[in-house]
Amino acid sequence: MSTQIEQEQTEEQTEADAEAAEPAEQSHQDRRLSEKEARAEAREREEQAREEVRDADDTVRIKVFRYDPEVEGKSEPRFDDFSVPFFKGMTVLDALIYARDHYDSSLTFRHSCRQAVCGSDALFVNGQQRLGCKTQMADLEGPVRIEPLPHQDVVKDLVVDMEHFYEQMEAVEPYFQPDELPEGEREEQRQSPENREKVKMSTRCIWCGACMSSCNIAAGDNEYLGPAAINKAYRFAMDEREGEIQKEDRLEIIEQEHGVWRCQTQFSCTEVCPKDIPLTEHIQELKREAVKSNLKFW
Amino acid sequence: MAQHYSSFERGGIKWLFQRLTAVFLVGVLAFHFFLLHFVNHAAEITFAGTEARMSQVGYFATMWLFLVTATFHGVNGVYNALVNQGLSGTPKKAVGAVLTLASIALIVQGTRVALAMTNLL
Amino acid sequence: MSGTYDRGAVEDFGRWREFQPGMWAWIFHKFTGWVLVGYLFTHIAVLSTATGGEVLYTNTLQGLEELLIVRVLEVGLLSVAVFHILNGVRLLFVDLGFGLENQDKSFYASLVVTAAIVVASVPTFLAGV
Amino acid sequence: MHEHDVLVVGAGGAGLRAAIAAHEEGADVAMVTKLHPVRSHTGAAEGGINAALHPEDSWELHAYDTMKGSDYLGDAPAVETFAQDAPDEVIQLEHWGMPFSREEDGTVSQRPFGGLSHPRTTYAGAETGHHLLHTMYEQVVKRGITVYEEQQVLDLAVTDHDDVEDRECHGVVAYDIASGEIEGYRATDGVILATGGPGQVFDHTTNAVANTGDGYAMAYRAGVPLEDMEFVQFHPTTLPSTGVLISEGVRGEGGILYNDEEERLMFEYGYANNDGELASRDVVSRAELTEVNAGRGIEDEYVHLDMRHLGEERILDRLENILHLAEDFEGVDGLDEPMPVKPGQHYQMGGVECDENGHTCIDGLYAAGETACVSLHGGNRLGGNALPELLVFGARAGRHAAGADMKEAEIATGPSAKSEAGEIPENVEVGAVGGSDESVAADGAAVDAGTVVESEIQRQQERVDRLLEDEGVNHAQVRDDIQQTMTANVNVFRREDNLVDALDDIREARERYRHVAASDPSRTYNTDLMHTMETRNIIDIAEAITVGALAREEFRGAHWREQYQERRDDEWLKHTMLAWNEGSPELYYKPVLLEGEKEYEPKERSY
Ligand SMILES: Cc1cc2nc3c(=O)[nH]c(=O)nc-3n(C[C@H](O)[C@H](O)[C@H](O)COP(=O)(O)OP(=O)(O)OC[C@H]3O[C@@H](n4cnc5c(N)ncnc54)[C@H](O)[C@@H]3O)c2cc1C
Ligand code: HEM
Ligand code: SF4
Ligand code: F3S
Ligand code: FES
Repeated sequence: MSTQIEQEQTEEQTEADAEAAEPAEQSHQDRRLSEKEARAEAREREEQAREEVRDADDTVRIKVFRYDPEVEGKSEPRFDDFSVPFFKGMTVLDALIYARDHYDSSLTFRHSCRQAVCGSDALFVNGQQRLGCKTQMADLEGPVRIEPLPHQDVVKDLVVDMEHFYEQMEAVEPYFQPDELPEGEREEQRQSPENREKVKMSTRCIWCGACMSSCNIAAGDNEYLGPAAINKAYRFAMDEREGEIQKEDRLEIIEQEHGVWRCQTQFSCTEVCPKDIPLTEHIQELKREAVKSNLKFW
Repeated sequence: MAQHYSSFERGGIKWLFQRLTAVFLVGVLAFHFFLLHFVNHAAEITFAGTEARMSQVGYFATMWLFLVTATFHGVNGVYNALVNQGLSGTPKKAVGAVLTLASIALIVQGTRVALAMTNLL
Repeated sequence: MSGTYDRGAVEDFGRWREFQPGMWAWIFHKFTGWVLVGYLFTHIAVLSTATGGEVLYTNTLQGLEELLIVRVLEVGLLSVAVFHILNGVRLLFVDLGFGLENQDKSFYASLVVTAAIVVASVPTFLAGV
Repeated sequence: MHEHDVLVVGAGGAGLRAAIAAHEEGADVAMVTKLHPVRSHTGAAEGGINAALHPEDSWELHAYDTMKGSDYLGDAPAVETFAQDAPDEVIQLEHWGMPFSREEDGTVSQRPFGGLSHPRTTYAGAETGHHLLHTMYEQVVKRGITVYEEQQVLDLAVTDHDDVEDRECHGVVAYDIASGEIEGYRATDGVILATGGPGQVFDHTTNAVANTGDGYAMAYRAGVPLEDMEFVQFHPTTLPSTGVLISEGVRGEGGILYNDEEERLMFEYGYANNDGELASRDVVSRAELTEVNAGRGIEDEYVHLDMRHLGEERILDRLENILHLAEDFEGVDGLDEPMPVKPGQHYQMGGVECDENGHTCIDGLYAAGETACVSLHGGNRLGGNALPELLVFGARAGRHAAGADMKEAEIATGPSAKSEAGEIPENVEVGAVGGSDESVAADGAAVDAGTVVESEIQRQQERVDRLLEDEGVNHAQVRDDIQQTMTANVNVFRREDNLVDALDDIREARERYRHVAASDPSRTYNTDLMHTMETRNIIDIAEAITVGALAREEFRGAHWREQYQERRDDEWLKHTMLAWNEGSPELYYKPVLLEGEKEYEPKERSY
């Protein structure tokens, strides 16, 4: 079932290797035992998986992108197929975990919270950027193609390099900088419920990078801040607690050459955002704000 | 990301003009098409008709503005499209210069053609 | 640095892009915009060759208009212009923040209306070749 | 080797707060974290942050509620410090831009929460933790604090003095996930462990996959005792298929629990006649399981949580994300039908023993957040008390590590605080088996700080090389076995024979773990290897929890024992302590401090 690269060696070879590189604490005997146990166990797991697939009322197939520059046999990108027993409520992430734990433990992907808050598992599933943990298998047409996010350097399998995305996020001074703070001890800054409502959606971003990956412009222009970073700027620019002076500074940042003007209102960012943030709307509003503030200085 | 703070090019005004010219163009282009293809069937256009129209100051001014705005709108659009595709540095400057020159040439030539069509000179 | 950011060896590995309405609209708008500038330049150029006098002007234009190919191209130009106008108006609304939720529908509407207008004007354009 | 004044391990709420505090004291701080900071599980917290902000409210009331909630197993100095500092911390957060939900007049909203005598839970929609995490990460970015992300800390570099209290912590050793290199980090002033909860010890949990309790295990093996580990909170409202949590906020706003006969179970069967659904979590969890065991559960598994009567507008306003959670993870529309819920592992009250300043008994080693046990939550944590804990004790640990002038701690730590010896029953076997990688602390008599770190790097390098090169058992099965046995035997209801069974299973898992190896040979982003190393920690923690559960012969807080259906204050007003003791764990007790500025007389905990 597993299409993992062939690792099996002949008995003799393994033993010879074992002898050559025997670690001090472990006796030869021990080692042979554990290797034997390992092989038996691996067989058992696959057998179990096969049985589960056989017994399941329903199974799903996933085609997963594989690539590891470091491992021979995986350095050429390819797709692997896995059959996974289906249960109601199964997500793409569940299917990946099953494949990893039963067929091929080298299958690599980021994940943590399983509840769409950590933003680790944005993937390219059946041609669209989605969070693995938030996408029901039942909603997809099989076999489900799972690939790493496009337009980012692939590190291994489904893991991409997020560094560029983080840089863009941090380029917009993504931190609160109020013009002034209240004097009194333990006194909060006031914010109207309406204003909180206004920034609410923009504060929901989980830094998953799906939007950036879906944007054609970001793909063509490395320096484009991208929808997530602009949305971050929106979150602060529209927060009435920061004050007018700071807002001008923020508008200058997003107005720079690779800022809001780059956006061509393609809406794909908005379509894919798992947190339903109206990204295009926020970008457009910032464009208008920027124009307004420029006209003010005329 | 120092580069983000240093290279300020206020794209805002050009962006605004792109939209303002678009608004203007909606009207004029529709008018133009309608007049020259539906009201006056294109095949029947003659110099006399053109001259008659062009000699009205209002019409002439509109057409000339049409030329200028369309040039700005079109050329600026092309420039933006190229920049969006990642054009930068020297090539970008070069393209900018070429496009500006082309626009000027177009407007100058267009003006001359337009004037030739009038009986004003 | 982002400017020289390298997207790595497998950037384009078998990954097709699934376009969404907004992307198609962008592509079409771009394409039609370019055709229109192209036409603007040609248009002025053609008119320039015809500034030599009344007869030349009329002959040039009428001569061109007699060619079927020119008529067909004109229909093409019309469709391109109409789409660009309609989608342009759609974009203007998007810029003003109106109807963002229906951006996909308005794009489809632009397409349909363009098609309708073009079909309706074909007789006028091709008449009398 | 990287070198900084203060190293913070973990970048969840506690880690971030600690780093900011240390930075404000002028220290050169760096964070070393397994996940990028914004991926930390603090982001999953929904409900809110407790702090006595209202003029009619007071820290004393908050302290009293917390102590009562803890079932009198909290230490008064911790509880009081907490209640006093929490309001400042919340206002601080507000000043950092946290988007709290607001009242009409623009002030921060507060809502009622289980076990609180006053509505003092501040919140930001139903995504409080997300906003707290992001707001603080933003401040870290603002201050330019160094963050080493995707670095899995494998162990601490601690000297190997015989007496644990003589030991010093000089840094940590981490596995660079992206490159596969082993990296040494040296801390001149202190290491703060803030690695979050150990939810992965159980198979039905609200915790993230990364919450493998690494910090507990590392500190434990370095010699710091684990305190009150048997106190595990099970949240009464988690979705049955994934463990995703439905916030207490739903019940706070008026959500109702029904059994399959559509009876309002909290009242019908007298589980909590005063507070009903808002009773403490352990009470509600037991009520649900009792219903299910009595055959009144739905599909013999769960009960229903209904919020439809609150009306669409209120739900959309305050509980919108609950709707998404129920829809995305359970396929249920909360506006239309009741949501299925059942108890799931949620929070670890016990943890790495430390004092009010986060300091452990090892010099230079601190703990903060869920990993730590200052003994604030005692036998049971109140909802909304963990997030302020991250802030209050995170900040204190950060300041103390950076050398700020602070009041001496009142809570005693380390083996010297022992008041009474405990005994691990003879019919169970615990602790290290065989050689493999069980050794603790640095080898030899290395006392020079650099050498301590170096030798730890060496050890970890060998371990990683072996796991990569050898062929061996896949860790996933071992982990799975632990999770199954913990959920089956060390759950909400605890019986002696089950606990012994669990320890037997854990023993077996330990044996098998000796033969594990990673089958992915790659040095790049090898999650197989990472998880294999985490499983080791899971085993240690599972054992500590179960030993504690077996030792504590009473029913207190979240800890329920079939044979002992009462809280036994005369004998059990003490903390269960478990020290690794070089592989042969030692159980002992230390007294609870019920006297601080105020005195807390144990009362019956009735809701
Ligand atoms: C679903 C849910 C809802 C909750 N709701 C509330 C609530 O409403 N109110 C409340 O007060 N409390 C709530 N809690 C509890 C509270 O959120 C947690 O106790 C708290 O967030 C833990 O924070 P932390 O900083 O200790 O750990 P985490 O946020 O879990 O952070 C752990 C950090 O440690 C790092 N790490 C882990 N292992 C290693 C390693 N080996 N090496 C390096 N780094 C490592 C991780 O990368 C991460 O950055 C909730 C908890 C859950 C699970
Ligand atoms: C008649 C009404 C017109 C309207 C409403 C209109 C509207 C627009 C708008 C809004 C844009 C900006 C798109 C963006 O930046 O997101 C645009 C781009 C453009 N327009 Fe027009 N336009 C009109 C006429 C014309 C004409 C007559 C020409 C030709 C001269 C033209 C050529 C272009 C070009 C080349 C672009 C750039 C396309 C690209 O992005 O590549 N437009 N138009
Ligand atoms: S804006 Fe949406 S898609 Fe983009 S990073 Fe944030 S959550 Fe992800
Ligand atoms: S996809 Fe890109 S072009 Fe704009 S609307 Fe979104 S950023
Ligand atoms: S696993 Fe956290 S967002 Fe999917």
